[in-house]
Amino acid sequence: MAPEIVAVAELARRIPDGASIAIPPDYSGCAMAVVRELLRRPARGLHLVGVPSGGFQADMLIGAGCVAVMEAAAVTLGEHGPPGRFVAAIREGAIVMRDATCPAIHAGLQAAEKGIPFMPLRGIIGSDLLKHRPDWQVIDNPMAGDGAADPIVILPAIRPDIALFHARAADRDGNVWIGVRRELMLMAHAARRTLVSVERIEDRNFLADDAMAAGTIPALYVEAIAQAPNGAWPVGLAGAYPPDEDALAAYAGASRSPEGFAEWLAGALAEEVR
Amino acid sequence: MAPEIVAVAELARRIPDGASIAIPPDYSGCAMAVVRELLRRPARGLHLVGVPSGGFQADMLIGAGCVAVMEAAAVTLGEHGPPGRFVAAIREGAIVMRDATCPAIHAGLQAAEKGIPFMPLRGIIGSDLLKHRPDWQVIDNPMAGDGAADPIVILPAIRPDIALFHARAADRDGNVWIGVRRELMLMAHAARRTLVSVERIEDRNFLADDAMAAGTIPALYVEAIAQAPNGAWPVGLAGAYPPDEDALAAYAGASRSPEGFAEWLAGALAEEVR
Amino acid sequence: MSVQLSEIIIGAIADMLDGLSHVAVGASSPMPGSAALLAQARSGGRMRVSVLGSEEHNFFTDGGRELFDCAAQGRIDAFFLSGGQIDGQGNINLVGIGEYPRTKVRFPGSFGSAYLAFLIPKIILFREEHTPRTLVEQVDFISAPGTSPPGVYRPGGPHALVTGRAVFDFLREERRFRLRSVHPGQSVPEVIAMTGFSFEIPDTVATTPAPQADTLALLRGPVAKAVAGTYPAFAERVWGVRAG
Amino acid sequence: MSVQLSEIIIGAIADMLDGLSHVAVGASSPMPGSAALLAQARSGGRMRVSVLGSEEHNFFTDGGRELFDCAAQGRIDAFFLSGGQIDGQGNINLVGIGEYPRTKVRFPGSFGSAYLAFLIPKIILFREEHTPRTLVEQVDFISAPGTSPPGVYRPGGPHALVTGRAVFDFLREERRFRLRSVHPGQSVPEVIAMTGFSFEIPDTVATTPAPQADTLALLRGPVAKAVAGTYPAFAERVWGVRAG
Repeated sequence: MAPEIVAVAELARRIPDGASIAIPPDYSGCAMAVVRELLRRPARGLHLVGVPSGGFQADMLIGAGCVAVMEAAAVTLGEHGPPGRFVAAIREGAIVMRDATCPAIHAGLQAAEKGIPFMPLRGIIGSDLLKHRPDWQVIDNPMAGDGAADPIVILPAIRPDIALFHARAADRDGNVWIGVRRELMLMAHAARRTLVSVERIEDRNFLADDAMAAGTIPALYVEAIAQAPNGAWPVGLAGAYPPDEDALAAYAGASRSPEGFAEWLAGALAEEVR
Repeated sequence: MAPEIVAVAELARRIPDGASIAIPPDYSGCAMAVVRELLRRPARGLHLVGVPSGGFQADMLIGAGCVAVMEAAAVTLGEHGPPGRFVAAIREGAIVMRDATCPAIHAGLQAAEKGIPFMPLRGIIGSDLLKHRPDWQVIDNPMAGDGAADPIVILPAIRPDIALFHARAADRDGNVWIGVRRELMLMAHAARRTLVSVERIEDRNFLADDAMAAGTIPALYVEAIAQAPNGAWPVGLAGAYPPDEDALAAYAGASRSPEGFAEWLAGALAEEVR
Repeated sequence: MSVQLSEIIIGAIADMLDGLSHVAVGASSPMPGSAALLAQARSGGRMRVSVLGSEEHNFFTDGGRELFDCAAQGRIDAFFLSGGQIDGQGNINLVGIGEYPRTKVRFPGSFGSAYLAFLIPKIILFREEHTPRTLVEQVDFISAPGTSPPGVYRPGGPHALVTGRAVFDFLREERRFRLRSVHPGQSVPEVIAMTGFSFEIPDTVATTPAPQADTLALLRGPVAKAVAGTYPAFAERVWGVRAG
Repeated sequence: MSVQLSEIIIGAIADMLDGLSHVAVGASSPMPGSAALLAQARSGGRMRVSVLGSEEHNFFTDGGRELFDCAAQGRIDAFFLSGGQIDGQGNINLVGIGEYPRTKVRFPGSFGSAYLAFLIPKIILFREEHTPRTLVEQVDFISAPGTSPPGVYRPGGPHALVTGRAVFDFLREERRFRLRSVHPGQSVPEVIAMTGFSFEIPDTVATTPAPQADTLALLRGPVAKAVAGTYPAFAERVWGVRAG
């Protein structure tokens, strides 16, 4: 069954409150138009998994009270300074933060991709991250030679309910081209359901084209696609359009106070309706 | 440091006797011209790792006495019937066969790619493969809930000395385009050294091209490249030229007796010199 | 044109696939492949069929591991396995006959069987040759076991065995086969004689039915054409059809 | 044009990188990035520099995980880490100040530090702000520990700490820093006063040297241009150079 082509609002409707959602960092293809629909609803109780970090979309969703749990190696607005709503939510204890390290997020998703319950990973031992992640364990490497102890961390599989991202193009069969952004493919493999917004839908089949196929997520993994031109605005989409630095700076400034955020949110939702 | 561009014979010289070598199956890009140089030497004591199976090149190398250990999920000449030299070597105990299953080979390489000592994998328990692979273990899943026993296989990392394959093209900076043949990328990541023959070297940079980059192994992983037009003959190269079924049938027939193989080998090496 | 045995077998397999979302087939399995393409045609596009090694019906872009990862994710509903030997407990042997490792007869190897037989819900065992040589009491080497003890993670396993003579259901609880039907021209005693393992025999054993007229039309029309794209020699032999 | 402090710092870092095969840098690290590009220019093309997030100097094609896998494979020789706090045992804190999780001050998070600090042989800690606020006796949260007990797999770890005032070597055995040099205009007592942790002070402490004339020419010429491609604001501020 080919993925359904739906409206942006419908893509957002398919994300139930309480869902765990894998989202990419700002540079990798963020479904910002869909996120605005989640802000409008507003969604509640989401468990965001930053792959491996959260950016503007995470801060916005946190600000609008959509997020119960944030799992990521970092939450950052990059050059634009502290993510105000995230920082406030941490200070107020309004969200549960599950701090991780980038490769642990990737490894957990890879475990889900392979259908294995856990993945071993080097490093991490002695980091306070481990103290605060009761779901991470240290075991003795069963394959260590000559009985020497070799402690190693094992991480549980991360199987998000939903992978949500924005890509340059889908084809008529629902295959999605992501180029070198393989973390999006990992997300699609690991998640139960994958919802994608795209700049455009092309009337061809990417898998029939040698060069395109290499950077394509097969339709098999994709539940629904919405066409959303400029759908990654304001964070930008590599190879298509740059970040809108003015809009990002405006958001970052607004995020530093509840009032500023409320005003930004009202404006953002009003704009979308136009 | 960019990969060196060398002759086919030099690529073969860089493979020392006794090396473990990851090789692709017949349909994925086999460096047959390099293999003929190994037959000519002849190489000795090689440990071949079929990713995940061995085909014509494996049978040829076994026939010429180059192989000490064959690790693979299968050795097959496909439609062309039994691999004569492999079957004879098994019967005579001339090689050590380390039987595996396809996903175990991939998982072992992924463990090497991630620098972890082992990878868990579902399935396999109760297969006789496990009896004959003392390097594979069954442990209790440390993350099983409510103390329920959950046995799971763990496989040691497979880190080959060398990954050897043939691809459509390299660029002037030594990046190698493999398209959807991602197992070649996994081999290059997992192996200590990667040696590649290619149909052609293009005067551009694949990483600068969005579509090409997605299917490209960065030069970082590649030690040396040899230009070898038609270098996958006779097994063929997807997207470039088909298998030479006559030559394959002739080999398969010859492989079924020592005399037949010796005659085939003499002919193959003589041809190469022309 | 009278109904051919191949068509009956293809129809029997296709009936097992109706309603599934994703069926995967090995490249060198023309009858299972034809059955999958037939079931797909009957599904009105709702079924996805992946033919490994085919250019046209291969949707994978993450290398050799993707089929296996995809199976572990629960995204493949049915797959086909064969065996140099298949025994009465549903164990299959793809390695060799005689004492391992220096087997007298060596088969290619276990491929993905030791994994896929655990993870794909509906494993259909297919072996055209139905003799005491292929269907044995006990395999010499277990590539993939038919069943697993409780506690072993195993969402999948054998569902049926289809041969050139008959169709068996696999009973996971009882760890044995039950004869479902014999193909036209075969008798139950003949099947018993040609089977090296014992199996359950119900009071009445049907004859494997010929496909319905509409299915047959579909099979000989668009499906045969699709089959020719992936299995040209087979399509030409059975239907005289060449890839268009 | 007189030598700028930035150039001295860049030169000091570049000296630590000479002879390496592959140096990786985060996208938001203009001084370490400039140092890596300078060392690359001096290497005559033998050094590879990966700048994460850069289009031009990013050689990865396997998604977000590749940097980490590549490090674990032993293919990255040096990397830079910073910290909201860095303590005298080489621990870094990228998470926050105050009691976790409801820290008074929250930094973005640990990113890859808890991993890369273990696996990359030469970790250079870089923090321009050198005050008792950033260089502390003990970090409030250990994102990555400076050292590990014997038996913990750890081919990598901190090698040096470079700040806006000084260069320290990290002594892994002693688990502490040793002052190597102070930048022009800084004194040892001043550095002691501005450092929240105790450290080893050798009998003579050099002044961090200005780059040699040929290095400086390289830095202000082709390297500045390359820097401008990845760190435009920085290149313009330090050298008035715009990306070509």
